[in-house]
Amino acid sequence: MHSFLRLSLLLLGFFVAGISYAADTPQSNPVDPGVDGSAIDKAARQKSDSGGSAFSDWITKYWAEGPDNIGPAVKQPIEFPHFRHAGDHDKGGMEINCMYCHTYARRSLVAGIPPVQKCIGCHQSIDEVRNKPRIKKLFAYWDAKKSIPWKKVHDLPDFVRFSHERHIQRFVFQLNRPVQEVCGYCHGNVKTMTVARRQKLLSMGFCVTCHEIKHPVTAPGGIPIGNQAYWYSMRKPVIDASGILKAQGPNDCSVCHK
Amino acid sequence: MKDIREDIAWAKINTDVLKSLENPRKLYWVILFIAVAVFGVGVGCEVYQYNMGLGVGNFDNPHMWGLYIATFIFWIGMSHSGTLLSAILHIMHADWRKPIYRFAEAMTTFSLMTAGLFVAVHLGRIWQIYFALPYPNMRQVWPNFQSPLLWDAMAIFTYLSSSILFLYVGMIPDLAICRDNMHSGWRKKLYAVLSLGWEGTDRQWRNFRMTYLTIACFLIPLAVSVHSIVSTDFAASQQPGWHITSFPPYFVAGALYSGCAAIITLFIILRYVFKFEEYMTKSILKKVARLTFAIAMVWTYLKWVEFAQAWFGHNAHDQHLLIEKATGTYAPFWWMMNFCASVVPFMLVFKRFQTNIPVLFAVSLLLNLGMWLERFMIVAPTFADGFYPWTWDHNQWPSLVQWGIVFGSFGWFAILFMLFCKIFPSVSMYEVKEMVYHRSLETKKLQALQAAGELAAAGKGAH
Amino acid sequence: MSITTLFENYSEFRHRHPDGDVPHNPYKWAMAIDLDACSGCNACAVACYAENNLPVVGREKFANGQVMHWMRIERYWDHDGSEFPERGARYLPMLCQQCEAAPCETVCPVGATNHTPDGLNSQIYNRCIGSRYCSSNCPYKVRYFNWWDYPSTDNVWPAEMNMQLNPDVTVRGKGVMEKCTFCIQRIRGAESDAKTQGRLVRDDGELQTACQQACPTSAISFGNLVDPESRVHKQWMAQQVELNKHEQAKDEEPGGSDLRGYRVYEWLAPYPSIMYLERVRETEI
Amino acid sequence: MMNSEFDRRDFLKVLGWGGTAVALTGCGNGMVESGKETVVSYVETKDYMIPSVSVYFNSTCAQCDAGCSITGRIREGRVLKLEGNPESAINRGKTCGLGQAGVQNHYNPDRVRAPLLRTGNTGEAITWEKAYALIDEKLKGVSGNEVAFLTGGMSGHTKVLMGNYMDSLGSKNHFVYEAIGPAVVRAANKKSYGVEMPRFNIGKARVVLSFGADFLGAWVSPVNFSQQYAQFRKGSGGHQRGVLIQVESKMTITGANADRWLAVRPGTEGILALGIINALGAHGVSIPGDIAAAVKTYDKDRVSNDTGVSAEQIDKIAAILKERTPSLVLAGSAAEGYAHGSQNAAAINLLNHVLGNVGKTIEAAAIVPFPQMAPLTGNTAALKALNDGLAAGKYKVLFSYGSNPVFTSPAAMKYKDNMAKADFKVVFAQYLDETALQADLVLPLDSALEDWGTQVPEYMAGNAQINIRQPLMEKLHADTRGMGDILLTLIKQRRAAEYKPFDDYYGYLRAAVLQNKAALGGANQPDNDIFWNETLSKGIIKFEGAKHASLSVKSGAAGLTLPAPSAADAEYPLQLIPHVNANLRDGRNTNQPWLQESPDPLTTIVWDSWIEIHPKKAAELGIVEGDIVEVTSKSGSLKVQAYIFPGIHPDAVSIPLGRGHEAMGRYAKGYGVNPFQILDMIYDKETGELALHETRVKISRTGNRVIVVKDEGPVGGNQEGQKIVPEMLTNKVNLSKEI
Repeated sequence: MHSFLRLSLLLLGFFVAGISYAADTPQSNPVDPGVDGSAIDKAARQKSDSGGSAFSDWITKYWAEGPDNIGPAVKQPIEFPHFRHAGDHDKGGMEINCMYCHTYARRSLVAGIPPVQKCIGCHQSIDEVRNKPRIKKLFAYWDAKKSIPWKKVHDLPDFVRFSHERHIQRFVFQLNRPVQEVCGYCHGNVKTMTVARRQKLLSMGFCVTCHEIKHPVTAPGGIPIGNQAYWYSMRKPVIDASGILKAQGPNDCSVCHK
Repeated sequence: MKDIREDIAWAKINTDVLKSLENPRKLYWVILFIAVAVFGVGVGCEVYQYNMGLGVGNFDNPHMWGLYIATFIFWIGMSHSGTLLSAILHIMHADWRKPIYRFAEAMTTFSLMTAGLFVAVHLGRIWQIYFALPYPNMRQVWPNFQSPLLWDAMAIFTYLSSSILFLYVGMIPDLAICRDNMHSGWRKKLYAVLSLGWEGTDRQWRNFRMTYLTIACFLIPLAVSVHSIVSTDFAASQQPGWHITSFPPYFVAGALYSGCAAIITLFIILRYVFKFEEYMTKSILKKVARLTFAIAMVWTYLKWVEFAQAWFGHNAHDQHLLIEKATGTYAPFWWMMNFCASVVPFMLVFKRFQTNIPVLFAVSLLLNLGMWLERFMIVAPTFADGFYPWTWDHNQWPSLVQWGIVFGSFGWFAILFMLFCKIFPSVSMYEVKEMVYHRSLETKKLQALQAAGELAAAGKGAH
Repeated sequence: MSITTLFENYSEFRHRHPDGDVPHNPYKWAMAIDLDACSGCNACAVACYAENNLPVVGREKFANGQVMHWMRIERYWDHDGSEFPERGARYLPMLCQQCEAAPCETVCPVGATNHTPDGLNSQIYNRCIGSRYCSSNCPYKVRYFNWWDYPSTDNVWPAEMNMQLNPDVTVRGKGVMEKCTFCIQRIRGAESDAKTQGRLVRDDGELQTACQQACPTSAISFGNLVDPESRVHKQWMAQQVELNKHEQAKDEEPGGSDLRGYRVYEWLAPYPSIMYLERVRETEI
Repeated sequence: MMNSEFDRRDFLKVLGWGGTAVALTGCGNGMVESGKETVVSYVETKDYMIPSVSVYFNSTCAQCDAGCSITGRIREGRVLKLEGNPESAINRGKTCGLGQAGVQNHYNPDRVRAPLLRTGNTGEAITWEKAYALIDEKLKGVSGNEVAFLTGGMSGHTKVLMGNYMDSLGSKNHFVYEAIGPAVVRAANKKSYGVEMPRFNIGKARVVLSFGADFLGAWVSPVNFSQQYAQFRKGSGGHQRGVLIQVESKMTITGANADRWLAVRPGTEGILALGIINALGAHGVSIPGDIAAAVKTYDKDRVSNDTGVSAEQIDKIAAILKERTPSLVLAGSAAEGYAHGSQNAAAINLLNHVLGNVGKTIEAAAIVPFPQMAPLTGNTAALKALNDGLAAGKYKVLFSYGSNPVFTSPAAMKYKDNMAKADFKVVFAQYLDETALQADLVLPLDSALEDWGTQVPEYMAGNAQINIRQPLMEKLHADTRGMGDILLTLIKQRRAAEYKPFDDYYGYLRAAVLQNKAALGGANQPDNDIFWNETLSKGIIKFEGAKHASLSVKSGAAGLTLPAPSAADAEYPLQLIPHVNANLRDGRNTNQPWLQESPDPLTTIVWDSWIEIHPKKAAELGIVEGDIVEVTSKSGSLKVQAYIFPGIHPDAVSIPLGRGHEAMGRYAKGYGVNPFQILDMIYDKETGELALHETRVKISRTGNRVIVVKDEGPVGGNQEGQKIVPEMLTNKVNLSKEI
């Protein structure tokens, strides 16, 4: 009896300690972006992508979505091949900029699904794939003037108001990061996928971890990036060794919840 | 009058107490059924409230809190008496507590469990109650450590778990007795598991005493802190009538007070139902009654301190609220509270009432009523006549749903207590035996001393 | 927030109100309401219903005091014993004062109401568990609780009426507290646009609260208190009302000040962000 | 903004139904989901259509007739909110509560959704073709004189079409009816100033003396006046703050904002005005001889005795009027609502002449250079004429649009019964209101937010302007039509050839605007499409430097006879003042829940009617707040809760108009009482307008008592000695120096 008690107490202690550690560890999140793209340390990115420790990762991810760390496969009306459109040339892709189709991302809260018109715009002049089944389906929608009932893959709860615009504006236009990398912070490596699947947790902790990192607000020499030498976060910015002013991302609750 | 007869045989103690665990009479089932029905009313109201929203309780702006918080404090308060009897008096070596502390401690646990329900019932979104607990989570957000309510929740959980532990640990030797006196059935198995292999060896007794004392020492500051924290729910706010420095001791005194009153009530009931006249003697009752009176006076003093603070604080809002309490919509309740909780206890001054069971029973019920009103009078008037005159509102009364849940909580408490009395010995057998033994030793000592004294007297002064 | 951050920065996180070390930068949203201009017409309150998805509770619930108007127009009389109110009524639009040291913030057990870096007292609906402690401790009683589940209540938003709901504002279900947010959806929208364009929010009507925009007498002005060019800043300066003082120097002057600016319950030291300008009455008539 | 007209209409089509998803409650325990919800994407789209980004279109508010320009915020095809259009001289970017609630008129769940033909006591939904055919059929063999068309106030192209339709019918029976319009004041103004509605320059005045003109509440153009009021309070040109004196028997919101509110005995406003002229003379203001003669008998003591305003107070008013110029004297609804209302108004207008305000603070309004579009203002005399005709059985076919006479006429008039005498009654209505319920055919109308139109405001605040009304979103219900479209179709039944070029009212409107392009400011714009789109985009057609009407500066006191205050009436001792609430007006907006729940500014009562009684009178009658009292006039009685209200003359009681509907949907039906029903049929002697304030009543307790549903707490607006709304009593403060 006593030993049983002792054992369970010990196990409970381990469990609590493990969870505390897990929750305290930054979950898989993008690396602190440097001032420009060249400053990225790939090794650092890899490490950060894999999260803190395997154990904490497992615990947090298990909590979020069960044993699988990727979101469920979503059945779409047309199996859209992202890898073909956005993938690398050497792998048969066309390296189309994400924002060519998801055109609202830079100026709206939502990235948006392109109108059928846009698909047709290109595909009406690509005769070689005109008779493939998926393209036929696409034209069927177009001819019927119906919108394609795409399913949401990244569906945040209604009380979360994530802004694509701000993230694209900051990372793509103000920090000159590659588009696919920026989108990939949250969407993973879409250029290798057919139908997109959710890659990241997208839990609040996932967002918060990144917003707690001190991001540069000035370039070396004190020039404000994008004219923004101010900060929105709870904590004061700090000047690091290289003279760069760094501040947290906006991280009060009402940034997303209103 | 003696606290207990010294010549009770240990075997008789066992049989008397174990008799209370025998199959109950029909009346028991009837009462239990009533308790379940009463609890059912509360559950029904809560389900309704859960589905419809708190509006069914007839809350409004500004009446944000109502009976739930008042009754919550009432139950929390009631829980303090068990700790008083079992832990404080234990450390103070007041051995008359021994026959009655067990049910008091059970009362502590169960009233805490009832109070805990009110924390949940009171919430607008009961299904999100875990947000109030600090635990690592996917959202990486924490509760607000500045909020008294958060500490409230934590203190109650700590107090509840410690109380259960204390009750259980103190019961282990008795459970072993039960185990040894049962021959078959689920009870036997239950006692066997719960008594943790108690054999009454010296080592076990030594560890036991040490453990028990440690928990008792731990529990006392905890009890004080729990009600102090509950009081900071009010005292740490800015509102007139709440923002009062003396609230923590006032609340603790009030808690002990209402707890003692409740002990008298249950004492009388148990003594009558289980025929425990030999253990729960009138002498002990007298001591409890005197204790109650003393605490009542402490409480009354602190209440006057509260009034004086409001009155002489030169804060117009506080003064206005005090006048409003005494003359406004709540005046009947306020005066009744003052009468029940400050005037009625003077009945306990009279020696003949201290042992008069019907009178004590009535007095204890009145005291409890007074203490419940006192909590209501802390909560409600501040909402009705707070700072902002535009929102003053004297027309809002709790709806039947609120009353139903309050009512149901008594059913819940009764169910728990009745089940406890039939499953666990409500009088501590081993401690009564100790008491009898110690008393008889003392008597012998006394007799010896008397004999010596007589001798000495006969010998014209030994000193 | 990770545990580490929690322990390291807790005091910083819950900063009281702006002081030397943690100033508001670059925004501190504040308001000034001119009671001499305010006619008490209720346009602001209706505009608030339209902008912020406020439920219309209906007669019975209004009678029960469960109305959800974030902005209420209070009408006071002089009560001087004369037969008629010869100087009219006094109107006061009362809304959340967005206190800098808000009594509601400290008591919320889950931190659902807290302070933002731009000086707002934010209310996070999805975090709220409905303990109603915030409202209990609010001296102005400007917090409103969802006693009922209005989205599913008859005739609150029946079909078609629900098409009017503002998609930028969460529709609150039962059991959560709500209050005036200074139209935070507009604030965040304007801040975001300004950030994208590499500038600060301008004081030219780019950002208006719904009440301010509607007010027919322009009695309400709203803006960035730390921007010396903003109208609100100039008004506060001219009235000598300082944000983080609970006793203004001008009130200490012998004979009283002839400046009109004051804040309700300033002495309680919640440091409200709304300055009212006293109503004036002519003595020659 | 918009590129072509096609874009514009296409936009509405695509988005109209695409984005009906509404914000859901965001209070659940949400998790990130995948593959559960569908994303609505467009098939084709225009550049300006971005999900989650709002677009704004200008239009004109139709909640009252003031003609404020609005800007609608549209997202995902739904109009969400209305704001004022800053370009309009009338409202300059501001709105009132009524205007804000315009969206609730549009989204109201109780709108009529299909043409309804009466079969017995129910309405059967029929098609529009059938409805039109039916009208055509019923009009066959009916002479023009037997057709009557009742409308509310009208202007712009709808009015033009309306006139043409009446011509095509050969009928002259177009009755324009407004239940609470300032018809008597219009007539008095016409006499005194030469125009019905001059421009009132409150902002420039240093003293405003208003006789019951609730210009901050419901009078004429309240949003414009409110802005001017703010300017007036600030003081301009180095002057100190303007002084507002309000004279009325029941305090309005304007009275609540006055520096001095004077509770005058009901009906004696004109006497007080003459008394003030007299006092001005005594203060040395030169008064034309005939006026001086007319006011000679109105000495202070007599006036004070008649009106209940102290002689000292009259002196003070005269002194301040003399000292601070220019001033402005307004005659409002409280003054005009008596049998001698015209006289009252004339006497009050005389004050402006004496003070020399005409031409200074009373200016001629600009005129839109298209007289055929000028507003037709309504009055109650028109309804009386129609009612008499109906009673005599003169009309076989009755059209009714834009008013609700069954609700807004006194029960004693028996309009409902008389209406039944017409063989075929067509009501154009957005809701099944009391009048629509009496119809044989109900034709559902578009809301103002989905309809096309033009409007010429009656009160022109700045330069002349024509307001454009255009749809802010796709039609909510497929089977509603705009009034313009209906009229066009009806005209086509008569004059098909003439109107053939116009497919619909939109086409008509566009053609009409483009036809007069040069006159409408498009002389330099060769492209019709661009001009049209620019016009729509602005929402207003302005006429810079349009000509103004001319004011007559001279006025005499000829024919001015004011009756002595009515003697005490033992049987009906109290004057009933049916007051106009800024939000509910004559009851057409009562079904908008925001307005129902918006507390009355004076009493803070919501969702119900009440009767205001002075505390003194209430004590006399033993009435306390919440008592249900029976109010009886010669013409009827009703039961209503009492509210003890200090801002009313003890000899008067007041019930708000607009509530007490027996129909009109869930938000209007069954709330409160309708005081129109108990009004006596007493008319203004000169204009024949219904004298709204002339009814006398008695009240008695019924013994029942309720809790009054109001926002105010039990202390009734007492500050309890706290500094919540302090007041600065001074005549020195100069607010124009403030920022």
